[in-house]
Amino acid sequence: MTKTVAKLSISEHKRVNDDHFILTLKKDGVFPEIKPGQFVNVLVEDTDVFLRRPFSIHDADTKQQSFSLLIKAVGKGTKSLQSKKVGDTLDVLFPLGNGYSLQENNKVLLVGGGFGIAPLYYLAKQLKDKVEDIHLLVGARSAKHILLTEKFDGLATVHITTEDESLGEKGYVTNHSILEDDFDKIYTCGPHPMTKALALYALNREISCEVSLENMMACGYGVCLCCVAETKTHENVTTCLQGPVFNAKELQW
Amino acid sequence: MTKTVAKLSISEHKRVNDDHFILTLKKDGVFPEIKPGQFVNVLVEDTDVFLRRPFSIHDADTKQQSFSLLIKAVGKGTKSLQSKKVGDTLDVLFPLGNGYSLQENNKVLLVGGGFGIAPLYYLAKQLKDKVEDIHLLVGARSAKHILLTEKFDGLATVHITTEDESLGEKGYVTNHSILEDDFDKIYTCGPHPMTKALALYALNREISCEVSLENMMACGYGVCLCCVAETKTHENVTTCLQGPVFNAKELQW
Amino acid sequence: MVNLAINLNGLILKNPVILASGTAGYGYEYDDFIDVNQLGGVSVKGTTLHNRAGNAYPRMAETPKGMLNAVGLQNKGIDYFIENIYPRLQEYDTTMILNASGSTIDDYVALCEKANELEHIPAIELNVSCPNVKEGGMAFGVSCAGVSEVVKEVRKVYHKHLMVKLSPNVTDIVEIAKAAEAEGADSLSLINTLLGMAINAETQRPVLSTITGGLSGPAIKPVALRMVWQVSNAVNIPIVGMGGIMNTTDAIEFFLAGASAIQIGTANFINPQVSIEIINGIEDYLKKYNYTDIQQIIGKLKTT
Amino acid sequence: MVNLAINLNGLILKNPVILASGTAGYGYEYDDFIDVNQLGGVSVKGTTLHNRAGNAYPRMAETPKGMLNAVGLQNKGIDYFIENIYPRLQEYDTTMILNASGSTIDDYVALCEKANELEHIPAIELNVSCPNVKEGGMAFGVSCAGVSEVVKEVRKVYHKHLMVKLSPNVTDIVEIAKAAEAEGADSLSLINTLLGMAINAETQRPVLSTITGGLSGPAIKPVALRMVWQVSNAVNIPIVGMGGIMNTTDAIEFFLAGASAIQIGTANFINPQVSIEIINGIEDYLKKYNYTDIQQIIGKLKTT
Ligand SMILES: Cc1cc2nc3c(=O)[nH]c(=O)nc-3n(C[C@H](O)[C@H](O)[C@H](O)COP(=O)(O)OP(=O)(O)OC[C@H]3O[C@@H](n4cnc5c(N)ncnc54)[C@H](O)[C@@H]3O)c2cc1C
Ligand SMILES: Cc1cc2nc3c(=O)[nH]c(=O)nc-3n(C[C@H](O)[C@H](O)[C@H](O)COP(=O)(O)OP(=O)(O)OC[C@H]3O[C@@H](n4cnc5c(N)ncnc54)[C@H](O)[C@@H]3O)c2cc1C
Ligand SMILES: Cc1cc2nc3c(=O)[nH]c(=O)nc-3n(C[C@H](O)[C@H](O)[C@H](O)COP(=O)(O)O)c2cc1C
Ligand SMILES: Cc1cc2nc3c(=O)[nH]c(=O)nc-3n(C[C@H](O)[C@H](O)[C@H](O)COP(=O)(O)O)c2cc1C
Ligand code: FES
Ligand code: FES
Repeated sequence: MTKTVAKLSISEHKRVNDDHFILTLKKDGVFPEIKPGQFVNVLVEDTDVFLRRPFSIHDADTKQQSFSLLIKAVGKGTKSLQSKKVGDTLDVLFPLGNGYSLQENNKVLLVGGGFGIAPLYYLAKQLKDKVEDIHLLVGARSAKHILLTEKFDGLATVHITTEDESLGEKGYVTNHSILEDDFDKIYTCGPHPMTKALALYALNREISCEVSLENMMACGYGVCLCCVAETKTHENVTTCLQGPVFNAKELQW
Repeated sequence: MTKTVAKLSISEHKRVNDDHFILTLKKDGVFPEIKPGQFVNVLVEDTDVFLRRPFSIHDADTKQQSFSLLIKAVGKGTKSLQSKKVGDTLDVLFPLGNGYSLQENNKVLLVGGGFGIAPLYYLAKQLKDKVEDIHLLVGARSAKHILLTEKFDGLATVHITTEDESLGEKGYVTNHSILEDDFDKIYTCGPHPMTKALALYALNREISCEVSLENMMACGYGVCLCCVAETKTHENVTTCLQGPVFNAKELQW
Repeated sequence: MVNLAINLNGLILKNPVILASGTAGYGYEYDDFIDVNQLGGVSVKGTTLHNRAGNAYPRMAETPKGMLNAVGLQNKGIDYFIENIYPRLQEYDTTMILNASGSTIDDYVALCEKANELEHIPAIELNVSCPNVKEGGMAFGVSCAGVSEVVKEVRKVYHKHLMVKLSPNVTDIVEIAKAAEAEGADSLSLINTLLGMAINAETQRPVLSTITGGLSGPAIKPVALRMVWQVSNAVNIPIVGMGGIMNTTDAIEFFLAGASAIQIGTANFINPQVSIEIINGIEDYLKKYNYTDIQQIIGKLKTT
Repeated sequence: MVNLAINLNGLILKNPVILASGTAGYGYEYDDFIDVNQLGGVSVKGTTLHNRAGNAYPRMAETPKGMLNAVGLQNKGIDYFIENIYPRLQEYDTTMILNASGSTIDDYVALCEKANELEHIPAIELNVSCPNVKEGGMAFGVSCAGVSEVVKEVRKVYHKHLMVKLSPNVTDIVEIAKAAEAEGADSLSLINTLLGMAINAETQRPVLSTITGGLSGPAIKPVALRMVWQVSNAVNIPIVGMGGIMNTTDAIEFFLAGASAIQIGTANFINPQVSIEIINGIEDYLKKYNYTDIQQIIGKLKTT
């Protein structure tokens, strides 16, 4: 897994809703192998942004030599990226991190919260041939915050929760009835409270569970030690190099 | 002379040559009176620029509610301005400084070096009705560095020096034969060595001479005291508020 | 309604936003841009006993998100100030603060004695921290003994609000702050500029005529916040925080860290209306989080 | 041809560009991005006598043109280093420097004794300036007495190149530098991070788990340049300059100010290839101005 830093041109810029968008980036020349769960670190050339900004790889296409990012405009850097145009170039460090493991399984559950759904699409595509029965569970405040579930048609059975019951079951992903099913594995990505609840649920049920973390990063390639997570053995491990995907049972929750 | 800070839209962006361009800015609503020799202070929203950048007013049109700047791309800020497009807006502080005095005279000489020609165009236009005989003297390394003299057709008799004799007389503006004429007044703007030589020449010949300085500025409106010039009486005066135009005999050269 | 007024150990400000000395001029330079009377206060240009021409040009260098200055306390002296500038200041309805500098204790004392007579100026900001002139007070400001001595002597002759402005160029700002408090300072303002330098790699020369100068602007905000936090946890007099405040969010950070009022310096050069925008922004912040008084957020950083 | 090699008081560097400790990892993390063997040197992650887990997350805050870190010297201790990391470092043809930290004099001494045996590591960078852990050495680094004591004791057991890394969080860095020189330091590196703080105005909490942290990046360059200039005018041992170097121009400024070599820290996070770009840029600069040796610009700032 060789990392590179490259200037990539934006080949597509797709609006998802007011504050979510998908950027597709193309790379000429050698194109590295990309695993689901890996991420990129993007340089944002804007007055008030200094460090790079990390984003999960949402999809990748080796033939097209391209990959895409699903981004939520939350602050200075992401808003600046939102205003980029097709043809603009971005300086990107990639692919970073370890990625999810891709075992053969009977029935797995993918759980995404917020932009945590980003890596799950590429993951579902890569699991397709290996897993019999893939389920996707996503939750949000209300129907209009549920993103991109239609992309999973033919890939996974989609389950939804909304806090206001405007779509799917009422409540949080952690209360959804699908969790009563027996899964061989859970893959998850999202805000800390959600991943934590799921990790504890999985540990409790003794289901193998891989969690992708979104810790704040400075370098993205393992040298600054800013992005650490604590393991069960009270060691601090880098989420950018040793993660972002961890086996839930290895971490201190 | 009320100063304002306003967001102005770029109504024209004209390339002069590889590194010179003219931006025309339009202001809606109240349009202040602008005197030749006054300048503006422009906010450049770029990663590596912090302070505003000052530019002389090259031309102004009260009816059109617009004015223009002649800018040389020398560094970060000016290069960023060069890449702006018609329709983009700039945050501008203006009009700043005192400006040249506009007396009636028989024969005056305007001398510009480098982008020091910028304020002389608007000056020539404003002097047109007041002065019988206006001469413009400009100098540069070679013919291709002589800018915009055609704009002065019908306003002033143009005299040129080039160091390589590719246009006009050979040498520097300070050697040009036109300086042997009798002038009632000299107006000048340009790099320090040139304005200094001219000021000394004028003082020597007892010709009234107004010099516009290009000192480095932080605020542009007289509060930081960073832009000072030294007077004959060893006082430090602000070039942004008490200048940028000074009577040559008041300064310490 | 939200209360923005601040009682700074007896000095009443209509709101906690003050223009910082050396970036405020005498206030009236801002008349074109803002209604100066809406400000909490104005700390006027650093004033000395005698006329000072200041340092030679160039006095300024741009740095990453900051600037260096080497003005060197250019001003015409306190007598000129009293005769020619003070009368104009009386027309304003905002708290005018005289920023006072000296090179000897006697100078400070003589200056402050005169300032004590100025009815419309209820406070001085004692600048013991100017890094740009040999006699700028930084010699006093970087040791406890120096600060103690100046504050003690000035306190004897100055009977109104005495704000002492601290230098960040020290190993331990807390001990300096305590020394000023012990000698009777009514409040502390911090930080003055960090000593820095800029070089032009093409000419191979320093950018400033004085080689080194004072660093201000957003670049220094993390250092300023840290010092405000440290000092506010160690003294009982109010603190006026500054250093790189560019917008409302920055201002709120200083209040949370323990500043009872703030000063806006370099940000004025980028936007001469920013002080008023910040006053409005503070009000909006307080409303948004359902506070009724600015006092409710001062020093309220949650650390547990 | 231009000579970029530097003799740093006996320590030979193939060029004057070193990756700064805490941003370099152990060098090999850069294999994907650059040819590490082209570097002048690598100052590896701060190492202590015993294993240290470091501070709790969050450890990082972005600031205007800079960042705060509060890593807290996370490392597995010198023995782990010798057994598991050192063997890999031997494969590189660049100058490997061990950044050494401690909380007591005994720790420093024990650590440096072990380091003395490492054939492929010709130098240690004695970190007496880490602001992020109570026992990070900054307690030593901010007083002359503290620095003298550590350097003196370490000097007894460490017989190779001893570089002492100075803290900028002091009133007078010159006196600290002189103390280190007097006790036998072979070179000085400066600056470590400035103590700073960041607050989240929405959560009203500090951004860092440790409240305060170390400020690095372009924001601190003016302070770093000033200190390098001051120290280089006061000592006779070579200086390794750092603090906010992002590009060739910044590097040249440090050489002019008196640094014989430089370290690249935070800039690596923005561009992991920047060190090599700077090495090439220095060569281009020297050629452009017709120099034949990097030595010809070191300390050559024109001030008259
Ligand atoms: C491994 C990884 C993968 C990620 N994948 C995605 C993705 O696929 N799509 C996506 O939209 N975002 C993703 N993020 C989060 C994304 O990096 C941040 O939203 C982004 O950096 C914010 O930048 P900004 O300049 O817009 O926000 P800022 O203006 O810097 O900050 C806005 C707010 O967001 C908070 N914030 C900033 N960075 C983070 C962070 N890393 N974690 C939590 N809060 C943060 C700040 O504290 C602040 O409150 C990922 C983060 C990591 C570490
Ligand atoms: C009153 C006034 C009027 C001006 N009028 C014009 C004008 O009409 N047209 C025009 O093109 N320029 C004009 N200038 C100069 C212009 O402001 C600078 O060229 C500009 O600020 C450079 O910005 P930058 O970010 O591109 O350069 P930077 O990247 O900041 O610097 C590039 C180089 O230019 C030097 N430099 C920067 N500012 C100045 C300055 N003010 N004087 C001298 N050297 C400087 C720097 O030291 C550096 O070597 C004027 C300046 C003043 C003070
Ligand atoms: C150009 C300039 C001149 C200054 N002059 C003074 C002064 O005369 N007296 C003083 O106490 N502080 C002076 N300062 C320091 C500021 O008041 C303030 O302490 C410092 O700039 C930090 O705040 P800022 O980052 O908001 O600018 C000056 C600052 C600048 C930029
Ligand atoms: C994340 C991080 C970790 C650091 N860890 C160390 C360390 O372990 N030992 C040390 O001496 N300096 C450490 N430093 C300080 C740097 O080596 C350097 O002195 C400082 O960052 C200034 O240089 P810069 O602005 O180029 O980053 C660290 C800096 C950063 C940003
Ligand atoms: S972000 Fe630097 S080690 Fe993970
Ligand atoms: S630029 Fe500030 S006083 Fe002239």
